[in-house]
Amino acid sequence: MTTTMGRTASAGHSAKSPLIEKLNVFTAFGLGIILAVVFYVLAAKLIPEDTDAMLIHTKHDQIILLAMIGWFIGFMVGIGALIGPFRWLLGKDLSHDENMFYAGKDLGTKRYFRYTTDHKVVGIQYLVTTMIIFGVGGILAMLIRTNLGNPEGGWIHPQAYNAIVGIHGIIMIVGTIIMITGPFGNFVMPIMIGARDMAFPRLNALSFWLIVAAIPPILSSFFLGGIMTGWTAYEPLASESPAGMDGYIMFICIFAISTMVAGANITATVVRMRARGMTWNRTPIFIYGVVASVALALPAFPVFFLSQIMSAFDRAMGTTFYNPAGGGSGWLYENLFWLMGHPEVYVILLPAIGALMEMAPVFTRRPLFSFNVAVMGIAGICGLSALVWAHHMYMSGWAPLLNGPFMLTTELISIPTGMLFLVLVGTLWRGRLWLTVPMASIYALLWNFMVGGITGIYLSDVPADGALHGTMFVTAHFHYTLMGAGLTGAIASLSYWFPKMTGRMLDRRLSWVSFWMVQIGFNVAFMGMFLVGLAGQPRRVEAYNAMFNRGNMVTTAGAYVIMTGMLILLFAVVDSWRNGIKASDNPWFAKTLEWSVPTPVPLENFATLPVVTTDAYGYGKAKS
Amino acid sequence: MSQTQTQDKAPWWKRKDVKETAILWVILSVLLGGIAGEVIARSMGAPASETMANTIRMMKVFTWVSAPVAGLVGAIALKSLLQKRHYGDTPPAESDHEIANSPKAAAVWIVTSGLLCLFALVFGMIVMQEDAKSLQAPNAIHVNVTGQQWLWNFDYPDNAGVRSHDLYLPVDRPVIFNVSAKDVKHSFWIVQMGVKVDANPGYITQTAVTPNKIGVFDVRCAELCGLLHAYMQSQVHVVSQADYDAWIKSQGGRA
Amino acid sequence: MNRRIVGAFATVVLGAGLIAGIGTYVSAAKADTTILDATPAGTLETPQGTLKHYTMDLSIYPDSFFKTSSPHPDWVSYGPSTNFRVPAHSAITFTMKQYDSGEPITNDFFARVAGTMNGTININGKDVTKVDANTIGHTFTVRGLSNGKSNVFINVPMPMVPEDKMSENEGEYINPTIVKFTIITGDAGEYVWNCEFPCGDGTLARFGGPMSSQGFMSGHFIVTDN
Amino acid sequence: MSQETTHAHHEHPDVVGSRNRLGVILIIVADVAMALSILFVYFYLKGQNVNNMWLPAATEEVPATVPVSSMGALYIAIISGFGMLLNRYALQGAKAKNQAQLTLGAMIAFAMSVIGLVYQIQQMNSAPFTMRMGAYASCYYLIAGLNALHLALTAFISLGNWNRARLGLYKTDHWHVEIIQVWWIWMTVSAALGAFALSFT
Repeated sequence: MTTTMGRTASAGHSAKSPLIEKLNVFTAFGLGIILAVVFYVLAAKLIPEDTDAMLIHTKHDQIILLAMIGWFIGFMVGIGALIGPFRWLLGKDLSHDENMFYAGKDLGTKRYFRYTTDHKVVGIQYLVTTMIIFGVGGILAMLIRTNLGNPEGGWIHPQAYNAIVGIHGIIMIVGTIIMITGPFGNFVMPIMIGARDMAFPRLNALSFWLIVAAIPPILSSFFLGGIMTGWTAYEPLASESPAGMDGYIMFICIFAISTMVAGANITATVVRMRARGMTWNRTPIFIYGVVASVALALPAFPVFFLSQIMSAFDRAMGTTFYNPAGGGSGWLYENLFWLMGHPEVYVILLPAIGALMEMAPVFTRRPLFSFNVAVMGIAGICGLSALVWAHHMYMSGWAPLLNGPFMLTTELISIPTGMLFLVLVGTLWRGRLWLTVPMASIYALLWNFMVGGITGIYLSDVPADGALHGTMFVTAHFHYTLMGAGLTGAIASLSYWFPKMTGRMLDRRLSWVSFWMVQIGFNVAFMGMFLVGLAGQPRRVEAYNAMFNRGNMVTTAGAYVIMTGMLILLFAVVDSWRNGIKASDNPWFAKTLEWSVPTPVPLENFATLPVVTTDAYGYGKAKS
Repeated sequence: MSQTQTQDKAPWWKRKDVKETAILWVILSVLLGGIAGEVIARSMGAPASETMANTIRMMKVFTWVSAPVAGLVGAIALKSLLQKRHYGDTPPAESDHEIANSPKAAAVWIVTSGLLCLFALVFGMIVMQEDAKSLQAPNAIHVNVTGQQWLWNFDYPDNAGVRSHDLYLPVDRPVIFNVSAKDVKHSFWIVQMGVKVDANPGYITQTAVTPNKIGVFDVRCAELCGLLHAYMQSQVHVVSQADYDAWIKSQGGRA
Repeated sequence: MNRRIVGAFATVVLGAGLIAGIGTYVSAAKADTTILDATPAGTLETPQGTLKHYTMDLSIYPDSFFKTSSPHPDWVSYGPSTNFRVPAHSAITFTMKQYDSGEPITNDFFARVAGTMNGTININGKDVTKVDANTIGHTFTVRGLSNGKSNVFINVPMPMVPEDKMSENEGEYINPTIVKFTIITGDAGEYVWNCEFPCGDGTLARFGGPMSSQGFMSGHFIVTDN
Repeated sequence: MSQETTHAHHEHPDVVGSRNRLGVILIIVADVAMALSILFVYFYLKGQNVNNMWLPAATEEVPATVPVSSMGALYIAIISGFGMLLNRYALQGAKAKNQAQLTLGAMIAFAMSVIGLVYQIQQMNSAPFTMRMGAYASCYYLIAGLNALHLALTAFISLGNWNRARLGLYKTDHWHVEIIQVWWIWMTVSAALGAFALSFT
């Protein structure tokens, strides 16, 4: 991993307040837990008992939410997130040495457990966190599939089953949202555009530690009665759920703040900090994917944040935003949720496709086919994705007259999406294919995303949605897009940038084995799911009619193959990280800037900032 | 497809690899369209209403329309894969051409996908109109559907007092469902008739269908509604008008 | 090379083991793991001829203090168990002691008796086919999945105990409403039952709390062969 | 809102300033999205009027909800407006290298944010209904809550601004004050939006 050879001058940390040095992840967890307990006890003592006159009892939710807020405050204080703002308030801005310390100068591995601002450290932190999140989500997925092995379920009780389904959903969504912009957007992106760091290094650290602070609440909800709503947390069911729902609400609120911070930070970095000469035409396509994604998330997630704040008020303050008995409306929640929810799937998809489009020229040794079309495609998807939310609500009956218009916008999205396909196949055409895992991942994406896209066309059509909405068909469809396309891109990015991030190659044989197991298992599993969905099995059921048994057995079998593949990949990553083959600075002979810096990457990336004179896709021009 | 054009003299469509790609394209399209269409029709089973029949027909058409697109992508990808492969730790030689873009190909591609979109939209709109017919039918019977955790129950307002847990409908007669919920959101779905609408607390939503087949079909809840959501199911008994009247009488209604 | 194969294999085994462990823990973690079996009682003449006869006695308490370890002792609950096992193709006579008060039911469809033998139930000695929708305490509502064999619907409303009669001496409730009814079971299979009277006070639509949690007002109704 | 000086020692203040301004504007974009969806909530629930409970009818245990006049919200907007003008006055002082004017403006701007916050909280306490009384009451508290949150944030920022002005940190460059001006503008606009919504009952 990266050592900290910065400028050798001014290594003395004389003027630094000792507080900065004391705080780290342990103080954060300590303070967080202490405050949580304190808040819990105080709330339990001080809050008045519910009276029978209240239609909705609120004390329990108030206690739980306050305890979680206590955890949140304690954690952020304990990690040192508030030092910067208060130093600003006091007019004592951090000195250069202090900032160097924040950047992790001369701290060795300690910096991975602190509020470190160096974008490379944040990238590694994100990478590990993402893998942990996928681990949790994967375990839950296996529980779901095992329970669906027989029609009458019963292995897991319905209450626990609903909690598992919901938390699998939301935690996987969060994992896929951060899986590329987090690790690679932070580690690789600034180097790729020739910058020394992100625009706001401390916001960068903030966005990461917010995610860490968000995870305990969602996991705690297992022990608070779980959530019975699935990841969408539809109201009014969410108001009826046990206190586990409060964990979900807290998780979303914190995560939304993190997304907003990261979005502002990454966008500002790309807009303001590209190297001299890196015009928009010379900016690598991966950057476009990342920026489009976070720029889309920036206005989308505050809406989600608000919807959950209102859920919290309904549960804990007795307001009636969603409770029909008090003039509330479930359709309101659905609108707010999907206003975020549909852009969010492109937040997941765009960086993945951007990354694969970045790799296509490298592994075909020819220029990216029609760069402009790729940019147009990404822009088109961004623009349209804000106008399609209600296709999730065709069947909710909230506005039957609007189904036509939303059918139009939804089907229009297939045009920019098609452009991305054109770019990929155009780049493959007559290239010399260097068969590596990233190359194979491009083919996997073409297939999976094609299936996901065409099934999406059925679902975008109102009459067909009348038969398919709320069935396993939908579940299979979005797994094809988010997992088949998104996660495939993330794993490709991992093996592509692994040498730069760790200085070692990802073990080739093992990653091939894992690739094939995951892709085959995935297609078996979700093809089976398409079939039971077409035949009429609803989503999120713990027991189902015997007629669906065969299809579910297929899916479960496929799921076990995926699990094996993923575990092999996990071992490959850990093993190669520790003792893999040493990698050269540019093992893929690629032309983007991140490969021009030495591995491990020095603290401020570039001794002298580069000047860009051409785009990064000048392959195949050698002989002409 | 003009992104295959290169510097050499022969017109691009005469080149060997282009011809092979074209053949591959045809084969793949037929395979994809045939298999996918067949699978969809088989899995969705026999329709019990015109609505469902329309849906299945439309999905088959969409499959056949999108098969060539998928087939083309597949053909180009496969052909490139079969053409020049390279293994090892060092990159292959640079590719022997440098086409960085092809406005013609992009234009053709975008226009084509635009037309396909338009087709899908128009087709869908037409089917929507057809399905909406039952909703305006004058001779339609009304059924009030109530979703409550975790059961459906049905009222027959034309015969006050007749209520049931399993739905009874006369064949070939339009039915209008007025759907609502007591507690949380459910989704009323008659599987084999391809109609679905959410049951929202505080609202009444409508959907309609004309069953055209005598038999027993399924009502399932299609929106996660809590603990026993999986068991929120009923049966639909579509019977002849005479049997329907008999049943109504047996339930204390006057048919 | 060798080490890598071993390592990968070990990771897979460990991972699978972890999942299995968590799965076992989750499947074991049920608020009510007990299953109550029907007790044999000779045979019974039914419209469907002479069938093996079984009985089952249940109670419905306004709280669940009777449970040794209940996470919510103040929640209304069925007892002694919420999971019942009865034999297929036989007559089961339920005797239910309903100790709770009540109110008008939100959906009077569930004030009607359905699915019992002769379509009647016996309340404090009187046979009835429906009860006053304004004085319901709870209901006992059984149903299965909609596929042919197990499309079952049984609904037994249970009148409330008037507040003044609900006097209580050292934790013992008295003056229950006694509801007797007989059902004739069909094919074997796993069915579910729950109470359709919204009695989760203080929750949305009064359907949260005990209504939406395992082991209080809902459970499994298992029909076994022989 | 904190100054990022990791590499400021080899960057011109204007570069840093423009970068920070962009960052703040982007964060405000997110906040705008939230404020607009609050308006959406207000008008959607008003339009739907589910169970005729937007303004619930009086029952024996729950008295009818009476809409409050939107003047209160309007006053909040006006107070914010004053704060914005004073911050602008301070900014002009900074540009003119007039330390006294800078400090004075920043101080009164801070005072304004505190006054607004106190007044908003007082309004919430003196409302003739509680949150539990139907959709309108809920929405009223939602809008008031957003104002209170914004004002608290503004108080923190403008306090820091005043303090830094007092310490003379703006002698060389004053882009902090410009960015805070951007925030003050949004503060005023969002308060005005709330008042606009509440003017429909």
